[in-house]
Amino acid sequence: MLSKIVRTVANQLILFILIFGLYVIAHGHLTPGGGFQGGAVIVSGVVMLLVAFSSKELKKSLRERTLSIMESSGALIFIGLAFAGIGIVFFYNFLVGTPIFGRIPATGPGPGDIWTGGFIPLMNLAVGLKVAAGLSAVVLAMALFSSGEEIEE
Amino acid sequence: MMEYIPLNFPFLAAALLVGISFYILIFKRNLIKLIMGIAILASGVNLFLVALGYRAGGNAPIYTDVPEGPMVLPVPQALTLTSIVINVAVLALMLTMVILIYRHTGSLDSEKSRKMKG
Amino acid sequence: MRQVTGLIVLLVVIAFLVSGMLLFIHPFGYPPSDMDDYIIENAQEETGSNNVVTSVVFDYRGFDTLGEATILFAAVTGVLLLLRTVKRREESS
Amino acid sequence: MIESPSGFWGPVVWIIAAIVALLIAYFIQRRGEKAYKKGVQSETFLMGNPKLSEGETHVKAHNIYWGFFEGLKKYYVPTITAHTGIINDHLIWLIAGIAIVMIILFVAGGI
Amino acid sequence: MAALITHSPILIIAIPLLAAFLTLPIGMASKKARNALLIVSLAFVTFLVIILARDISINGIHIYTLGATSPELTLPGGAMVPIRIILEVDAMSIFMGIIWATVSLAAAIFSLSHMASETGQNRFYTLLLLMVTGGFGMMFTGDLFNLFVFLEIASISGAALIAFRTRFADAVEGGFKYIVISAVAGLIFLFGVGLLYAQYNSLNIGFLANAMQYSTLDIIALTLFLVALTIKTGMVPLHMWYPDSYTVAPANITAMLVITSHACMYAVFRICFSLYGITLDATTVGWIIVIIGLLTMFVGVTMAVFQTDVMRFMSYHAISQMGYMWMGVGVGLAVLGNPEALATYGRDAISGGIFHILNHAMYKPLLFMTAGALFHRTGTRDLNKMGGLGHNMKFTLILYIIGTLSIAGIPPLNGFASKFLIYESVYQFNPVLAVVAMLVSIITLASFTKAFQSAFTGPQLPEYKDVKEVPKPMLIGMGILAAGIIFTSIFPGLIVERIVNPATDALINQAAYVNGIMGGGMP
Repeated sequence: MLSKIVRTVANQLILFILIFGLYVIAHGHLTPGGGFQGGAVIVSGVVMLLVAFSSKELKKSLRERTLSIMESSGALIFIGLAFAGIGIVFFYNFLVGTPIFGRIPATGPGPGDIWTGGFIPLMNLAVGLKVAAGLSAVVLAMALFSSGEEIEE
Repeated sequence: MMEYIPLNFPFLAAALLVGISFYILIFKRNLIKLIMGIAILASGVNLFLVALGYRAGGNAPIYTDVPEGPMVLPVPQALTLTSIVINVAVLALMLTMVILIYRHTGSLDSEKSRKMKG
Repeated sequence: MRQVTGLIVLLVVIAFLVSGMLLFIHPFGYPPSDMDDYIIENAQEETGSNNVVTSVVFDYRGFDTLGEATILFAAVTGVLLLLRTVKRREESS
Repeated sequence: MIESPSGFWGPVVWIIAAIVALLIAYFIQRRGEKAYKKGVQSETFLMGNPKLSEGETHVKAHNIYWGFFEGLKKYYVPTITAHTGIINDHLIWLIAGIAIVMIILFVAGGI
Repeated sequence: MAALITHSPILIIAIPLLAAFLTLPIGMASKKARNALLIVSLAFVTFLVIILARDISINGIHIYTLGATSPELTLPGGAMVPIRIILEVDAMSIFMGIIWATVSLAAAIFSLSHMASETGQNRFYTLLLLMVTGGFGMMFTGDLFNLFVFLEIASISGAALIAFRTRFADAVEGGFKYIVISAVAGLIFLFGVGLLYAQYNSLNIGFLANAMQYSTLDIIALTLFLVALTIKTGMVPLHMWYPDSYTVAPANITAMLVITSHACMYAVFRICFSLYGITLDATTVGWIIVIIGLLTMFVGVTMAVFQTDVMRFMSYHAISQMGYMWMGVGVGLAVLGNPEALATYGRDAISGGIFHILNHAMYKPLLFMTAGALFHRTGTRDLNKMGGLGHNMKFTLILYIIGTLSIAGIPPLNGFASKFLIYESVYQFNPVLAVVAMLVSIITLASFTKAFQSAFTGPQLPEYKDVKEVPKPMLIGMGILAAGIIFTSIFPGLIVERIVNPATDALINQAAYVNGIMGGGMP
């Protein structure tokens, strides 16, 4: 556990890191970025919390069981979206042309439109959830293990 | 358009990174250094992949407010992204195992921490 | 002995790789691009996404991404599996 | 039935042959000594020495084929020393393999 | 049913994946439901593999384009390049698929009671299912980068499973060696993929085979592929990590790891025959494979005689048996450019090598599982400490004898049938090779006799007086494989005719593989 200044700053900063991560995830189909990158940004916030507070402290609010379930559900959403197109072909982009995320942008350079991309934004969200939960579970588990704490099954 | 580069410097750099990592893999006995060597090998391969897709004077392949001009190839970038994530996963697992090896044997040296031979 | 052998094979491999990179590969910045040109031209229509890299990652090569997510899942599962607690292990064995 | 360039293989013939051989063996065994005494003849007899306990009569794994290893010492000692079990050595072999195969392929390809 | 067959390539890969993602949430709720999910999903996959195999034997190569508007659409919109990832399942792929489905089902049933006393079972089964996915992906994919991805899935889950018994220091060491070798081999493989992509701007095996010129960069890439994949199969002299890793894993995982190494072997065949094919300098590569195969055979078996750890002993035998396959297929590869020799003995040599894969994939997992059964009851892997176990473990004894006779090539068991094909055809290529192969077979029998003598025979040791027979699920798992061995022994002609020869022809016939993607664009 570090000094009070560090902890206070970390408390304030985590919000911005989370928002930035979510922005990167949500705009993955328009700007550089995507699920993996945004998830990694969020995990960097978790690592910051881990440094500022101790792993023991963090364990109270961030349980590994929850993280595991979050990760599994992210993976399930991803593979479920892939399965949803199996009426035609596995991984068929079935949302293009429908009201949800279905608009097709004009060919060539142009301003982005958030309601485009078919299932890509949804997959970005699923992957972001998965990466954030999974990598934070890894970091947390390593910190807990090296400090001799018990890790949940 | 950029000038033509006579030597393929990025490819050369990738090959040299691979060479450096091979040097580490052969000569460094410390397990953490070994893992660093694998990370450098991964960087070399990733640099090679991403350099394959560069087109002289190209823009990033994102249509949102892109200036006029050719675009660099998107597929190598996607491959690099995949490869980076794979390497993160592998490194996490390797580091975990090194932690456990250190717990069991009290040594990070690849010769002293080995139990099996022959 | 080990040092000398190691150095020799290292130099041979580096020599092959460097010569391959210098002499035989396409000039940097001018790659062959049949597949990628098709993707750059058609990505907006087919996937509706402005970011071509994302459309490659999640649509054209989406199966690779599923595999990649699976690898991450496997690694996380593996790490949590290997770092099971010492206490509970002793009880069972 | 498998056909090969210079022969064939059918397991059924072999199974029939094995059954015939077993029957012959059974008949020979039936013609044997009927006055076999269980208590006396199944005892371990070791040159008149006192009887060993049960665990000691079992030949341990590392004693089997001892002569084979003694005779082939010239082959076994360097081979076993080469299996160091150090991860770096495995990787040296990997990189050496790349070097050797590359040289062979380039020499054979005439480049 | 037609839709099921159309989608079966992807379902075979995706169903274990879905089950793996579901294992953790379900396993937290109920153990029984988790075990049922495991077995049901694997059994369903086996069913799908069988119906797909039937379809392939009737209709030929099965193509599945992921994400296109129809599964057969490989070249969309007038493009001359395949854009998307394509799964291409031919007779050789489905041959490997049948093996993998059977062995993984048997291993899963075996692990139900073998693992019953361990902690962390939810994650164990998750990783087991992921490994199944990785193996199927490697076998079915027609895309080089996708092959790399699935190779990594199989390696990572395999490494974590090898190190599963973290209470032993050597288990973690074996897992670490496996993951380091896999990571380095995977990255070298990826470098080779990059070299091919740089020249032809594609990742599809069929397209690359069509455009292949065997330039200097192609030769470098070929070297990287060969070495990276052969180290994963444990070819001498790149085998030294192999016994270390395979020894310490739980026996059911070792049984599955054997098949993942066969999958890497399959990838080598795919690269040599289908990717490089006619442009390949087949004689040189064939001879390299033959000579290293010979070395693999001999060093593997002589090292095995020396071992006293039962799992390590069997790992060295696994290495040694791989030599037969390399030799058979290597002889076929060496005469690939010579149609006359190929027809006389080359095709039979390849058939022998491939048939030996099938046999090895049945008896080696069976033997590893019997070793696991011994470990389950005695708690040790050291043959010096065992003895007299045949008195109490009668079924294990019988299964062990079946496996031993099969691996040593004693007629009429199936090991002999494939070795017979190899001897006969290799003898016509070069008699020395066949003689060494027979010698290795003799030493194999001798060393298995040693293990049999020290583990099962002899008087009952006092410390193992109340050892019991292993539980039923373990016996069922082993029994599936033993039944396969007996079936193959009695009907070798049927198996060779229906399964092995189509696989051989699929390997040799590069044009058919390319046509599957390019629709008749073969030069």
